[in-house]
Amino acid sequence: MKLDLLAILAQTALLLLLAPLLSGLIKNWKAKLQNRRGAPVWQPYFDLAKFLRKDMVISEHASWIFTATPYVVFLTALLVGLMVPMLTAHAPLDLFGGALAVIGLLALGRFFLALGGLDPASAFGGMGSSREMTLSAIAEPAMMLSIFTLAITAGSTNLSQIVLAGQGPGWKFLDPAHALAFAAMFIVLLAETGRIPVDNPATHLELTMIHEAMLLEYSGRYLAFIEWGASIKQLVLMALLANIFFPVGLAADTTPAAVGLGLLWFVGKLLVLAGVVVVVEFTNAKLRLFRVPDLLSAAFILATLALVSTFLFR
Amino acid sequence: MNTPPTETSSQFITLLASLMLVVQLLLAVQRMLVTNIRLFALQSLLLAAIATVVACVFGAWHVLVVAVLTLIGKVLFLPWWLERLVRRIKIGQEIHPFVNMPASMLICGALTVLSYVVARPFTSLERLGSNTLAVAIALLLTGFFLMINRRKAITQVLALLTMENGVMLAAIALTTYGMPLVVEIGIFFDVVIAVMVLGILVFRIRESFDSMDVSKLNELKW
Amino acid sequence: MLLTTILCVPLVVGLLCLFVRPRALMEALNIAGFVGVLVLGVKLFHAVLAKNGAAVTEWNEFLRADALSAWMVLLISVVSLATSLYAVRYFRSDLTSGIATARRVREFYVLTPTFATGMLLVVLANNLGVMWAAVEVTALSSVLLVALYNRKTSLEAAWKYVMLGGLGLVLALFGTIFAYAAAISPTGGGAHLPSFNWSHLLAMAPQLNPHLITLAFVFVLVGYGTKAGLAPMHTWLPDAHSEAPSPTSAMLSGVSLKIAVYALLRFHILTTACLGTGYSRNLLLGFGLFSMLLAGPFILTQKNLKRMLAYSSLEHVGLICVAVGMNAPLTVFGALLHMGYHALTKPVLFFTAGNIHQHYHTLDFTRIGGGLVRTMPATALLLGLAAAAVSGLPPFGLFVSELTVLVGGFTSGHVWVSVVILTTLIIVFCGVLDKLAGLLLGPGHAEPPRETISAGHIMAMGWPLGALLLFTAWLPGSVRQLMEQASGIIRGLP
Amino acid sequence: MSLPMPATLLVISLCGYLIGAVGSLLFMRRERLAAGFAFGAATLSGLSGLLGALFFLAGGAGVAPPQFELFPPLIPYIHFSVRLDALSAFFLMLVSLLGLAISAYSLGYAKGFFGRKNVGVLGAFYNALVLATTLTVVADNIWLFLIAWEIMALTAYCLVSFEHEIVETRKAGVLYFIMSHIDAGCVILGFLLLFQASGDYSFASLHNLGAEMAPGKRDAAFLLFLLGFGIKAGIVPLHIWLPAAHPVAPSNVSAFMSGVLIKTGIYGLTRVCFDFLGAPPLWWGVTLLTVGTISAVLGVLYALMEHDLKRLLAYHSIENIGIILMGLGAALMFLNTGHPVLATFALIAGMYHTINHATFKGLLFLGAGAVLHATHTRNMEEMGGLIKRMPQTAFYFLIGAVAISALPPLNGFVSEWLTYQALLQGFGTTESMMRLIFPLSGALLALTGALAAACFVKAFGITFLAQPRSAHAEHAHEVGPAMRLGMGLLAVVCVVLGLFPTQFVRLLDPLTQQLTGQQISVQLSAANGLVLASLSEKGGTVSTLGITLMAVCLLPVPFGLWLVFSRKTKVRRGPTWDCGQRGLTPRMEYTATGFSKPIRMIFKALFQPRRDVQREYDFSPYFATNIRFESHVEEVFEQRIYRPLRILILRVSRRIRTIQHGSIHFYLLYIFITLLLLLMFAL
Repeated sequence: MKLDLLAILAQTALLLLLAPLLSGLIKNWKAKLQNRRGAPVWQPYFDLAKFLRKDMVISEHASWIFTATPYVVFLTALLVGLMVPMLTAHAPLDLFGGALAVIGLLALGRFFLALGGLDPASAFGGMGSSREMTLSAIAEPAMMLSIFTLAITAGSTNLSQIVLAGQGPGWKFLDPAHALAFAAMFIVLLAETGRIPVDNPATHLELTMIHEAMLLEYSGRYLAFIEWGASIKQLVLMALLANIFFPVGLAADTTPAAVGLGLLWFVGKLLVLAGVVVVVEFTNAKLRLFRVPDLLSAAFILATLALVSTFLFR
Repeated sequence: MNTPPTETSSQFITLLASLMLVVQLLLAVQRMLVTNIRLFALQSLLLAAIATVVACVFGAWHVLVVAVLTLIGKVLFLPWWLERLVRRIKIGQEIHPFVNMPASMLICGALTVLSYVVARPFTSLERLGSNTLAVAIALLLTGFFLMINRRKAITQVLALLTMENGVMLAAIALTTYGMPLVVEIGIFFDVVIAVMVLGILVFRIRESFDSMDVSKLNELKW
Repeated sequence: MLLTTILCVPLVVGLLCLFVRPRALMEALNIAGFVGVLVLGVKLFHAVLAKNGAAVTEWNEFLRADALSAWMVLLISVVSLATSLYAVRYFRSDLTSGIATARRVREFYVLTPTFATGMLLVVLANNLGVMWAAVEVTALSSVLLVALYNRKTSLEAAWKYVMLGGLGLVLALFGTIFAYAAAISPTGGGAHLPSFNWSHLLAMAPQLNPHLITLAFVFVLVGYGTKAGLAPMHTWLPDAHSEAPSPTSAMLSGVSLKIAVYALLRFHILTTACLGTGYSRNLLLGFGLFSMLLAGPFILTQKNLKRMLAYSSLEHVGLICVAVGMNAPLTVFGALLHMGYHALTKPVLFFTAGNIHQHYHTLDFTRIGGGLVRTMPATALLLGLAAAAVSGLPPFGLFVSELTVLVGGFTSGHVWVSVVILTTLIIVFCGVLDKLAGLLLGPGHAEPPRETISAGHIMAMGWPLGALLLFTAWLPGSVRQLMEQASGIIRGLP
Repeated sequence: MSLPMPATLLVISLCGYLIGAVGSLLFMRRERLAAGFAFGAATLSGLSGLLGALFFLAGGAGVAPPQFELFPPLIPYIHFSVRLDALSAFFLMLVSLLGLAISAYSLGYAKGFFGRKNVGVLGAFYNALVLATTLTVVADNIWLFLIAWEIMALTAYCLVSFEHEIVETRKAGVLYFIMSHIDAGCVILGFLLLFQASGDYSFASLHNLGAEMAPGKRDAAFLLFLLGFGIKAGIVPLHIWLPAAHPVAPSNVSAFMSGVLIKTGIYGLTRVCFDFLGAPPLWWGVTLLTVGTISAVLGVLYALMEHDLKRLLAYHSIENIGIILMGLGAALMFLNTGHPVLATFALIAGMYHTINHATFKGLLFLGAGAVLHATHTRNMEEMGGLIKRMPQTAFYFLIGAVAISALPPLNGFVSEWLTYQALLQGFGTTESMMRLIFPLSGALLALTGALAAACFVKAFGITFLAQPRSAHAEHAHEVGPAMRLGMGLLAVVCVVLGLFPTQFVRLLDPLTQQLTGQQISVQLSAANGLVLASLSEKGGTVSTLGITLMAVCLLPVPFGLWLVFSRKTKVRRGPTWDCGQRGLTPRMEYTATGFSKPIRMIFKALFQPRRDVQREYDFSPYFATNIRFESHVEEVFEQRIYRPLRILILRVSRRIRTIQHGSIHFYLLYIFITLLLLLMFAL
């Protein structure tokens, strides 16, 4: 095997650049739907730039865990991004890990984020960590099951292999297993990216927040890294959803033309998906915290059904 | 010497054995302590008589030794010693069995029947009398029942001794000549010593508990 | 004259103790006597081995020692020696605290050799009647020992012991007479008295009257079974064991029960040889299993240390009977091995119980309240070790013997019996562990102060455990040979 | 007698433990010497054993297992023979590795007992325990195995009860010993069934015996071994001794018990299922897999409810044993369906997780011990802020926490990855309904992993981060060098096992060759050993080392951003935001109980939490002057099975006991009735 240095660099750049845009886009569209003008789609870039230039205040109770967390979150998000096929069917770091590594790395980021929330001795941080870990404990198996459904069909856990298998003859989305798994995965996406109805990314209302509660003590460049990491994670998850369930348009080779076409397809799919997310956010209210597990359990059950149906309809 | 038992002697022995059983039944219903002891003496006397008859009829002279030992030990010495004990501990004229008199009679009857059933396969083996073995087993079982039914320590000892009588009767009945002399003497002395040990204990119990009622000895459990 | 000497040594010691004054002399006499018996026992052991299957006899076969007897003689001598060594400190301490009087102590030193003589006679007598008389001697001497303290409870225990034991002996006598009668009838009632010797009866076993032998075995089973503490005739056992002075408890539990089992075994061999069926075997198996099963609940709910130990003895006697009842080479061998190992373990347990009683003046678990490792470290250590041994934990030999029995049971088709044995062993273990953990461990109270015990006394108490460990790690080939011969005798092999 | 090198090292190790035990007792009066001698000897012995095992395993599959007798036989049929085959060597490696690290740690840890407890006894029992455990895994004879097995239980009991002044400890010890005696009983019965078929006590004669046994007996033997070894391993619902006994033992012993002792159950199961019984029916594998899955999920759920640090870790042992059993169960199922290569793969997953769990659980318990040593409490609610006071311990604990949460790139991730792959591959192996069990187990494994992560966020966060919650935690100090050495050693092993899986898997070749006849380490390695592949590159690959290296390569991105944008920014230390109140107190921090509350709510049906709120108020219930809140979670098995059973047994016993109620007349009556019955029926 050989590591395609160019591909790595390109995809890293893509992740770094596209992720804030996607966040901005979703925010903007949401505002539009709510009859507001909303911030411009470039706003996240400005925010990041500003955070990076700001001085930092670090809690006197915090330890090195607090310091390490932003880097871990940022790097795991990037690493995950390099493992997910985006423009080409072959992800740059495909060989270093497939679906399981993706889930594992995301969990590692979350692990540190939760520790970072606990570190400054604030009750909010603890609350956020507790909720985050609880919800992810249910979301993660659902995600894993829905990926398993695809992995079993493809006979591999490597995402590229899954994509390649999906690109094979036959339009698989009509397969009930796929549909159910997609539904489950979509719910997981909402939960993992902190979207309504699970979490409200726009609020700082103390009692309802989850993700934001963990970040409360972060400022300056650490906040930038974490926010950036979060938006990369959002991009990666959406890419995952878009590419492994709808593996059309991914470039089979690395000729510029194919990659360009892949980029177009990719952006198109992301826009559609972002639209769906915005619509969901717009039409739903945030759930009570103890109702959220019901939603996630529904995802879990959908994923299980997906799995059972691969068994039944094969 | 291998003379077959004569009809008369055999009948005589059967009669004596039956008398022993009757005495046993009397013991079962008798409540007076001293009378009980004397009844036991009478029973032992009957046993000694049987032994004498056997010794005379068959010329088995060492059985006579058994008879003499029984006479000295069980007819004379033990009753005397026990009566002395009763006098010394001063109580126990009345005894209250667990099962009332008619019921005890009934049970003793049933046990006697059982003994006959048990002894039936062995009647052919008996040399003496026709039912001696059955009587012996009946003595054993009714003696056992007496032991269970009586509260006073001394009556329990007496019951044990009547069982012993049953055993001796069985020994004579089954083996004609009794057992080897060493064994007989050994058994005899053991029994005497046993009774004396029992007497010592009874005396100590009387001192410690102010009572001879063994049903009150229920401190130790589980 | 080896057998006679073995019998005479303790008897003479007992008689001498009647007359000597100083206590130290009595102690020394006892110890010396039992050392002598042990030495003679080892000599007998070699003599029997040298006979290569035949028996050592004396007095025209009046005394007879085969491998089984020799094995029992060894057990008796070891336990008696352990007892006499322990008794020194025990009674000195009793005397200083005024619990026992000098007269009582003398009684002990006279009766214990008598007790031992009785037991030795049981195993050495060839004549079944004499054997019976000897069992009676052991019963009577031990009754007086049980009643030694003259407390209310000890009198009660003695009374129950003597009444139930006496009753059992009467029944056993009845059975013995039947066995004798069974021997007479085939000879046609000749003028000559048939020999009442066991070896003689065994030789003519096929001609014995099977009905009478069956009847005899029933009576002997109930009779000697009472003495051996087989359930449901065992009821005297916990009382007597708990109320006797601890040295006596050790003798009772360590060998006396096994002596009764031995007597039972002699009849079992005879019955099997005569009937040629598993009649007596199955009865032994049934009673043994019942004893084992019954011990469990009592141990689980026990409140008194010595009673718990007594029920443990019940269980072990049951195990021995079951093992003999299964009648496979391994099980019988295991049973004999188990007798030996148990005889080395149980006395130590009772010795420690004696120490605890003298220290706390009670054996009630709740009243002692635990913490023995603090207040009496040496005793607690020995108790813990011995309890581990008696529960069948390695590295102690009872694990080996129990597992041998189980293996034998499995390979001889008694799978379910083995499962029941194992289950009861586990239940008993749970009970013992629960009680002893409460007794030994814990913070303990400030009162009473720590025990003072010299190293010599610890040795005197604990040496059987050392012997147990030694013989677990290394079982001399000659001992194994002896046990194999004995197991051959029990299984009726020529 | 000339022995090959591994055997010599093994003998040295065994003798070393023995010398350590004896010496420790001899020097009992001088505790410093005793501790140094005992644990020093154990450390060296552990090293020797580890080297021996490694030498043997590194020799590859072709090396004949060395075999020798420890003592002459006791009775001709009782041999004490030892054989170091690959399976034994693997577990010897595990025992010795943990023995080495824990003994080194104990050199420091024992100081905590000086002047308080008898360290000589601790050292002696500890050495005896390690010795017995070592013997258990290398025994080649039923007798030696059972003897070592029982001695292991006995010594472990003594160690659990070491601090017996506390009631809880005594109770836990008794419970442990009772359970392990039941387990010994089951194991004995199982071996008796095997012996019945083989007629020989040596393990060699038991090899592949299952084919010759009647199916009923074979199944009975399997169930008995499952019960017996299952109790030792702590599978649900036989686990109840584990969360009771592990916390109360001295921490080095807890580490050994959780790391090694329960693995002997796994050793037994592996030995029996793969070596002795052979050719398993499908339901064996299904049973193991199901039991494993249930243990994993329930273990971690109960762990989440704990705020006692060591109990929490103990429950995680149950979880991890479950994960190991999932691998073994899958392997059995593959053997049945005729996929030896896949079976080997699943077996490797199980074995890998076995050693991983040993290392990280050992590490975590040592860390917990260090915390206990420093704060004198096991209650997490009284800890906090320790990362500043004991930085090294915190770091090691964090490594353990990351590893046990199966997060990349540490070893827990690798073995769980292997397990996932095995489960996923299993889907295609059979057409029966049973194949559904694989992905479902996989999903539950995912649930387990996620919950474990939540639990260790709690464990690490509440223990080490934020402000100290009590004076104990406030005044804690870093532990001594010996203890840090022990933890550091295991932490390094965790990292190495995580980063170099393909190299480690090669050591397992002799083992798999022995048990399934396959060697697949080559198929598991891709890209010159950089990448771990699931049998082929197409099936799925992962490279922890690659991920780590890549992460290092990506580091310039954030640092570059820092350099470009934030060179001039300043970092200020300030108080945590307190909503404008007057400072935060530790009482305002999130507690361990609070942290897991959402999970308690979600799994309410399982936990059935009892809460008890008492309010005191003056005039209106809305203005309470005093509120007392209590909440309990009780284990459902304890509550529904064990306690009723115990009560039932005691009640029946009391009922039976009444037959001996003191009246001599009744006693006589019993004999009378016995006699009559015998006369009537037995004649």
